[in-house]
Amino acid sequence: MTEEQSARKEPAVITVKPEWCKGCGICVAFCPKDVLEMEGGTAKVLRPDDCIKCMLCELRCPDFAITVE
Amino acid sequence: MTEEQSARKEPAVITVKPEWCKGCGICVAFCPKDVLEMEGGTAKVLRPDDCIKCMLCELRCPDFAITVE
Amino acid sequence: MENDSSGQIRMMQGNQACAEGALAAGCRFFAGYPITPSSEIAEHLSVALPKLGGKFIQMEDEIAAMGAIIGASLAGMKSLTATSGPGFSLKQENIGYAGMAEVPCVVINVMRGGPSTGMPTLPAQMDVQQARWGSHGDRGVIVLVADSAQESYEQTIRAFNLAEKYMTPVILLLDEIVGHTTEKVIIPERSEYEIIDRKKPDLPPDKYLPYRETEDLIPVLATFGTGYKYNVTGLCHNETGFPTNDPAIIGAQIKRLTDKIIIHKKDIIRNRMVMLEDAEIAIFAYGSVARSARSALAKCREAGIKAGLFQPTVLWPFPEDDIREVAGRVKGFVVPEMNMGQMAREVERACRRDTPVHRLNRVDGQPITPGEIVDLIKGVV
Amino acid sequence: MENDSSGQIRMMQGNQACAEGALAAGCRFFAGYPITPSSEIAEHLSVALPKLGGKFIQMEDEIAAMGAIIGASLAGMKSLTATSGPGFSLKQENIGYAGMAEVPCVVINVMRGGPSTGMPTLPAQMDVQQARWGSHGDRGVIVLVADSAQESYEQTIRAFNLAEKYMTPVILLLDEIVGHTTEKVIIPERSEYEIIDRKKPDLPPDKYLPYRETEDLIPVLATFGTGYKYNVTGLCHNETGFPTNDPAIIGAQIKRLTDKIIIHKKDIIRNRMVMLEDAEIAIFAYGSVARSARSALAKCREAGIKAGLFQPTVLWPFPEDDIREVAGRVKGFVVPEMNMGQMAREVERACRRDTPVHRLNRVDGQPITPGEIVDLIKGVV
Amino acid sequence: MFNYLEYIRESNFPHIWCAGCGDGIILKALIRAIDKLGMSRDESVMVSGIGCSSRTPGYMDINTLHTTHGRALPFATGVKLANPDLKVIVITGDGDATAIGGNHFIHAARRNIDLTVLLYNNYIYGMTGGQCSPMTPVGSKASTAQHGNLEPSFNTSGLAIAAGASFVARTDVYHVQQCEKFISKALQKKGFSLVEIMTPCPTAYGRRNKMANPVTMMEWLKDNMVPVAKYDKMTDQEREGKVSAGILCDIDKAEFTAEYDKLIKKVRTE
Amino acid sequence: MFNYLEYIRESNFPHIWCAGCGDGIILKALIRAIDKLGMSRDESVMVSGIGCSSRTPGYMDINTLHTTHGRALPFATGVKLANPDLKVIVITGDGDATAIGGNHFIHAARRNIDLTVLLYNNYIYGMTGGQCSPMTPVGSKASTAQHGNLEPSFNTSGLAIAAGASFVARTDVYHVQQCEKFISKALQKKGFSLVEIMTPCPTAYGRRNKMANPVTMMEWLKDNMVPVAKYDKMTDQEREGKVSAGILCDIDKAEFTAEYDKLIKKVRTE
Amino acid sequence: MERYEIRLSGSGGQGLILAGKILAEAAAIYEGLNAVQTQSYGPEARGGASKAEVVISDGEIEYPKAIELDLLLALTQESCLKYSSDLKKGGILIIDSSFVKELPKGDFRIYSAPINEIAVDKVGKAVVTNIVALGILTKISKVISEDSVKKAILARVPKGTEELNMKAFDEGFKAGEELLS
Amino acid sequence: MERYEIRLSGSGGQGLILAGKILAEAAAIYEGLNAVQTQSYGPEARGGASKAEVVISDGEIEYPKAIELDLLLALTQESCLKYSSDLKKGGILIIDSSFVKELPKGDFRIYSAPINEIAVDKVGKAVVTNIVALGILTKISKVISEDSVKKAILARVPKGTEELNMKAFDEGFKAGEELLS
Ligand SMILES: Cc1ncc(C[n+]2csc(CCOP(=O)(O)OP(=O)(O)O)c2C)c(N)n1
Ligand SMILES: Cc1ncc(C[n+]2csc(CCOP(=O)(O)OP(=O)(O)O)c2C)c(N)n1
Ligand code: SF4
Ligand code: SF4
Ligand code: SF4
Ligand code: SF4
Ligand code: SF4
Ligand code: SF4
Ligand SMILES: [Mg+2]
Ligand SMILES: [Mg+2]
Repeated sequence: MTEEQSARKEPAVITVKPEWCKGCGICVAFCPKDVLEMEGGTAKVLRPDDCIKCMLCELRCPDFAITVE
Repeated sequence: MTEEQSARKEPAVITVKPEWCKGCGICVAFCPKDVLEMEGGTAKVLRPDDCIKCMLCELRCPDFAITVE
Repeated sequence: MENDSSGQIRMMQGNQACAEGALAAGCRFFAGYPITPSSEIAEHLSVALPKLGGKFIQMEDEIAAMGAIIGASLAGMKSLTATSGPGFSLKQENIGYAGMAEVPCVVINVMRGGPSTGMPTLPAQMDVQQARWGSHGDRGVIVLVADSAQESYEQTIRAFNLAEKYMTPVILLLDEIVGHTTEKVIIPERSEYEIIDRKKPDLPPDKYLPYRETEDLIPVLATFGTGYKYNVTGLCHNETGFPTNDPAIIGAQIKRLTDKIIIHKKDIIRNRMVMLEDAEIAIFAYGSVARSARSALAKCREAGIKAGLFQPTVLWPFPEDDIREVAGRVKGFVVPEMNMGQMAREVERACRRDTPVHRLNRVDGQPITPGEIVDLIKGVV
Repeated sequence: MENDSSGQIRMMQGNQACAEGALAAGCRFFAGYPITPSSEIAEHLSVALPKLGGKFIQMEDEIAAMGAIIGASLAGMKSLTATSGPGFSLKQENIGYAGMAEVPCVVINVMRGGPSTGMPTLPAQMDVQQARWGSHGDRGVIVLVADSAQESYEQTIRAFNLAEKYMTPVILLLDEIVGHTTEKVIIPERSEYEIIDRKKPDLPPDKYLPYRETEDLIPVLATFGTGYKYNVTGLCHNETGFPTNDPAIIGAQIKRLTDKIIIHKKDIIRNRMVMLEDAEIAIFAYGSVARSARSALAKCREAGIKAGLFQPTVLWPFPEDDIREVAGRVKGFVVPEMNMGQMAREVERACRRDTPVHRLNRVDGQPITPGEIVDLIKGVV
Repeated sequence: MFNYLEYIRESNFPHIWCAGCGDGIILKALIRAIDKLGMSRDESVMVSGIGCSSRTPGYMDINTLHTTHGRALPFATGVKLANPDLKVIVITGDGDATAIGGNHFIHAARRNIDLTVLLYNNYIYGMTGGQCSPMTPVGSKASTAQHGNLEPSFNTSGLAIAAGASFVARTDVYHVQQCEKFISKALQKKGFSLVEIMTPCPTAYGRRNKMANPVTMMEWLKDNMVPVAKYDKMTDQEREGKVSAGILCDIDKAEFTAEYDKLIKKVRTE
Repeated sequence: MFNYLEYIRESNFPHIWCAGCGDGIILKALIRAIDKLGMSRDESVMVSGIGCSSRTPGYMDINTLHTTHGRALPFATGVKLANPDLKVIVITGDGDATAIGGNHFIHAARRNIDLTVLLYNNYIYGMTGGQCSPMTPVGSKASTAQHGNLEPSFNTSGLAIAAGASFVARTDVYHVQQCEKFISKALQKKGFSLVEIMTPCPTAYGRRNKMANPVTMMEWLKDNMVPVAKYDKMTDQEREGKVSAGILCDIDKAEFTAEYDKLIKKVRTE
Repeated sequence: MERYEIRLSGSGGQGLILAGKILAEAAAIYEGLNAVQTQSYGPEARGGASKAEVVISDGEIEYPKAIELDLLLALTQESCLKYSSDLKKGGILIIDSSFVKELPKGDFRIYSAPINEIAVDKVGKAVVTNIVALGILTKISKVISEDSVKKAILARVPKGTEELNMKAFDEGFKAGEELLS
Repeated sequence: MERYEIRLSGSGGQGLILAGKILAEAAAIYEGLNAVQTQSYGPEARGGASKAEVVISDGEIEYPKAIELDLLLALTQESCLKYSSDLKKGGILIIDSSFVKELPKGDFRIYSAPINEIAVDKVGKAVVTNIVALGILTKISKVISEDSVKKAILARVPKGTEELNMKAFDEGFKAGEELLS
């Protein structure tokens, strides 16, 4: 199902709220496209263009810290 | 099983302890041979000769009040 | 919902009178767990409540019953539970919760005798200190006591009123004699007694702060489902109801829980003073023992002994100012109790001087007779 | 089993010291339910007990834990449970059972702050009255308190000794500061402390009466499995242990439960009196507050104020005779407590005269500092 | 004639149970089972909670521990764990075991600790005068359900199995030989074993439910207890008002005190 | 992007849960389910006990009631019975629900009262620092089981079914869409509904059990949660260490508050 | 009227608690007096012995339990022997002559009638023994009017049994008259 | 020695509680002094901030918590700002220069070293930051001997890591020497 969503063409806007991100690494580990990476204890968006908007990072972030638009 | 026991020939000695008998009537109601009856609030042994020593009266008396020998 | 039997004379047990009083006070929820000698309160309400559209539930234990009445109270129903010693012990944690979260509700404890299972069917007054101190942590506590079926009816109404007014659990103690004695109750007309209902927030939801410190120190908790979404917790919390560890806020909150009772103690405390004006010896007695004391009083006066009776109908907050005042006038106190002297301690403390306090203690499950009290007084004077 | 670390100096939390003290006292059974700030006692014993052939069990709740230690004690093992406020409330019914059935066991309550869930990680002394009155019904109660890791170790041993000697549950109170502060404990040599074991019946099974009234009022309960078959119950019972409703027997039994503590109070009560001989003002303080009081004392003396310290290490039975004696000599008491004045009430009561009792109460989860005490004393003298 | 006198505390007799109360029948079945197994009473402990049923231990000449309402199992757990050589029998009522004591019941079963539990199910709180219990059938009358009970009841034996018990059986006092047999089997099981025994309470249940006469209650048992094999084959409609009797579960698995002893061995040799 | 801000009490954020704690993932799934169902938050109440999981309600802008440890269900029962129009959601942990709260859990299920229970199962007492819970697997380490846990754990969902629940499902926070779906289904069920949600506690459970890293814990869920249909076909050996996920029970039966309302109607017209 | 203390005693199931309640209601509701009624709840209450106490007065009734009985009704031998020592000097003892064979010693007025027999033979139902006893007691004690007791009975007994109970009361009352005459 | 109060602060996971325990044991067990160690248990303890306090004295230590710090170790900016106000006049503040950029104002002696860097670069493991800090602190505070602290470290650290920890301590001690020189 998540694969189909990749059909959407608008570029993803991925935002990490550093005050809330606790750096658990979950978003990074399970992003199917390796869009994210940990840096200095918080998630960083490194390759936004690869994002397929599967939303899994947002869904699984325990800290309400990452959003994908 | 209880029927077989009737083979025994010695006559039954059935004793009711009146201080303990509370007169519930259970022994009377379920004696297969109608040996017992209620009288003045306690069980009485009326027809000991009919007793087949099935022991059910003794087993079911809640008050440790009736014995069959 | 009006009580349609007002003015009627009825014969009731103290327990039944509690149930009827609760209905008159507007109680529409009861959760309990059966226990002698309080079960008649539950039994009576199990029949009566559904007829008034109210709810009765027998919970799996006393802890659950106490939890359920707190939940029901927050959902807007005046709520009651009733129990006896062992169940009262079990309820203590959640009684403390109701105190901390400031949820009004009434707990009736019909005291039996003895620690543990003790004497389930015999009278005693051994839980009067537990009613004050049974739950961990510090807070103010309101405890009423009744001496007859009539007073059981009236004190139950008062318990609900105080609970709603001060946003707190209120405890009503009966002893087994009061709970199980059937006697005349004159159902008062509705105009003869007050019914206090819970304050409603006077601010819109976005401005509402449930635990805001007000002048009277009493919070205003909205009913769930009325558009006010707030948090209720047993943790120390700030005015929004959310937990905090800020010492200033915590300190103020805990202190307020005591102060909100203390600053209103004049409104809460009620004593019956009988022939105390000229008394040389004061009997301090409550619950069914006060009945014996009243008989004893008459006999003493006949014998020319100037005895008087100080009968608190509110045990906690303890009427210490009033006791101190009396202590200044009498030669001594006599404190008959069906326990080892639990309230006598408080009388001693309140005196703040060397006024002798003579105890009369019965713990054998038998009532204290008027004669015993008279004998003690004669021995003392 | 000997403690092989005697004479050693070790750094321990108060909680750990309790666990080690329990092992030294011969405790071989622990049942508990985790709760902050007491959990380290359980955690420590969960590792240590099986190594000594003892048993640790985490029960489904505090009620069950209390029940389990009573069962284990009757089966012959010295038994302990540990908890904190909310769990202490839940244990009350079964603590009362242990009192009624006279089963020795030890209950440690590491006090947290606030009623209900309150302040789980902050210190307070708000359960000191609950420790006395928390369970329904009347009986004598022994409650110890500790002010340091060293004292936690020693008082745990003493708690077991008193429990076995007087056949009663004994409560040991720590506050969170004591429970969680790591400091030096000098493990005493085995010869330096006494270990009291339960008396064994000196009559054969057919003559044995577990609750026979003896001169010292203390029953002799045989261990299950040793050939004495008797009945244990929480109902009022006669000397065989079987329930009865006979007023004379019940009355004597209930009274004995109080008297067996009271007649031995000299043996039980222990106070630390510091510089009280010439004192004009007496500080009454216990637990971690007593530490601050000792610091304050030094500062007062430096400032020329004749202050002394009355530090009870047994809160109940309350050392009222000793207080009364001191009250006759000083100009006033200062009672700093991390509650709203719970033991100050007892000091007032014990005085039996108008000796002023000045309270210093902190309920914000913060310790009382020596400076605050000094300031209060300065304001008073 | 079986000589019960040797096993009872005769001075406490006659017992306090009402005329026709089934509790005495169970006590006798237990005594016979103990006798036939040759169990040592010095090394056995009977533990009970509070209720009419829980007064059972007081009548037996054995180590007896009458605890607080609902808490027999924790006390028994303490006894057993402290001295696993003791045989521990727990007597409890439907209210004691499944209302206030429900949590201890499922936890003792979960641990599979070696206790033999006799649950006297009389559908009611007898001792306190006839309030509903979690086993009172829907529609039955009770002093707190005078309009008829609304709450579904537990299948307590099923609950015990779901929680982890190793032996579970249901029987009744009319079928008194079966009752003795199941008690005997339970006593022999190493692990948590439960015998749920249907027993009449004419006073507090019968009176309100048209069975005031003890004999009527016994007849109810006679007519409505159905062997489990038969019950399993019945339709829902046929099952209406019937109760299955038989051994419902009998499996072998690790027992708690034995596992604990292994742990002790392990850590002591480490 | 889903706008959670509308549903939360933002001033209480960041929340107190540890990095990688799964509890926040559940909170979000619940918010989405509530949003999609268009539930009125004014007419909904969230009730919880004590534990990390039980801190959930404090973060949501809804009527919230954070009660005492283990007692959420009785409080919720009171709320629901007093006003059956309120939708009542109960948040509880494995310790809260099945240790101290076990009795309320089976009784609420027995009554089949209309409550939706989300049980956060992290195999441990998180809040108090990692002691065993009744759901800690045998052999796992915990601060009170440093030699390895001896006690068998509950099959809690199975217990709820045996007690009388009408909807029971098990899921986990890795399978976050399934989690949301089951919550949504439970919210729509009239009766006692339970969703047991496996959620990582890296701090108190992971650290002691070689899964200190939150990602490792999520991977464990990914690898070991097995759809129930598949699980049912597995051998005991294959099941070792696996946990079944799916809807385990979904039946319709009389709901308690509805029955009570019928009773009121009946007695008022009598 | 001064404090008047009555104890009704016999065995469980004889309906003495109900009789006590009726007596108390007759006094308090229909007679305008004060009345308190107590009973025992202990284990003894379910077994053989049963007792109910009623204290009646026109003043406040402070102490609710009987201290010195003015009247004792004893339907069994056991209860008669157990309780008669609480009877005050000159008090009234009413016994069922079929069951109480051994009379207690003491300074009191004894009235003896076959109460149970009257219920069975004259009224036709043993269950109304308690009401027959009330009839006798009403007549003999004279503390409450016949009329009030009857009203109280009618307010308490199950619908459809009114007539039966009235007959029982009347038979008892008649027996009382005979005893007094 | 008079009462000496130390607070070790930083973020969770930096091992400051352990460092506090070591310090206390060094003082109490190996130095024959008294020492008490406390820490916070509240929700803050699991999140970012972490602190451990040690009070050392040759007399009895009555009040166990720090009132006026003699020494504050701050490994993060947050902890430095939060706690420095508790430092007494002339007290010692040791900071990790890589993380603490904004220096608090006040009358105290500040010692600044790249503590974490030393652990990573010179010892090779970030986990020993706490031990490096102990080395610096020992040298600068001079309240406990080098030897005692080392013994206490060895008694506490996991088997197999002794060498690593000794190296960490030494590197810290050396850094302390440089700061003092
Ligand atoms: C804490 C507590 N709550 C309530 C009671 C009152 N109580 C005593 S026995 C009982 C119920 C007994 O029912 P059950 O277990 O079914 O036993 P039965 O009498 O029917 O054999 C209750 C509610 C009590 N003793 N203690
Ligand atoms: C009566 C009582 N006992 C014990 C505690 C301590 N306590 C708080 S939370 C908790 C366990 C929480 O475990 P769980 O329910 O699994 O929640 P988690 O923190 O794992 O989410 C305990 C034992 C308490 N608060 N109250
Ligand atoms: S939505 Fe998130 S998880 Fe999915 S591809 Fe984009 S960044 Fe990765
Ligand atoms: S999942 Fe959330 S908290 Fe975790 S690293 Fe990513 S953004 Fe941060
Ligand atoms: S043994 Fe008893 S039941 Fe059987 S026949 Fe004889 S008298 Fe009847
Ligand atoms: S069964 Fe026992 S108690 Fe009942 S009538 Fe027969 S002998 Fe008497
Ligand atoms: S009340 Fe019921 S259970 Fe109790 S003794 Fe009587 S018949 Fe048996
Ligand atoms: S301790 Fe465990 S359950 Fe609690 S917040 Fe941390 S990770 Fe979550
Ligand atoms: Mg029952
Ligand atoms: Mg958990």
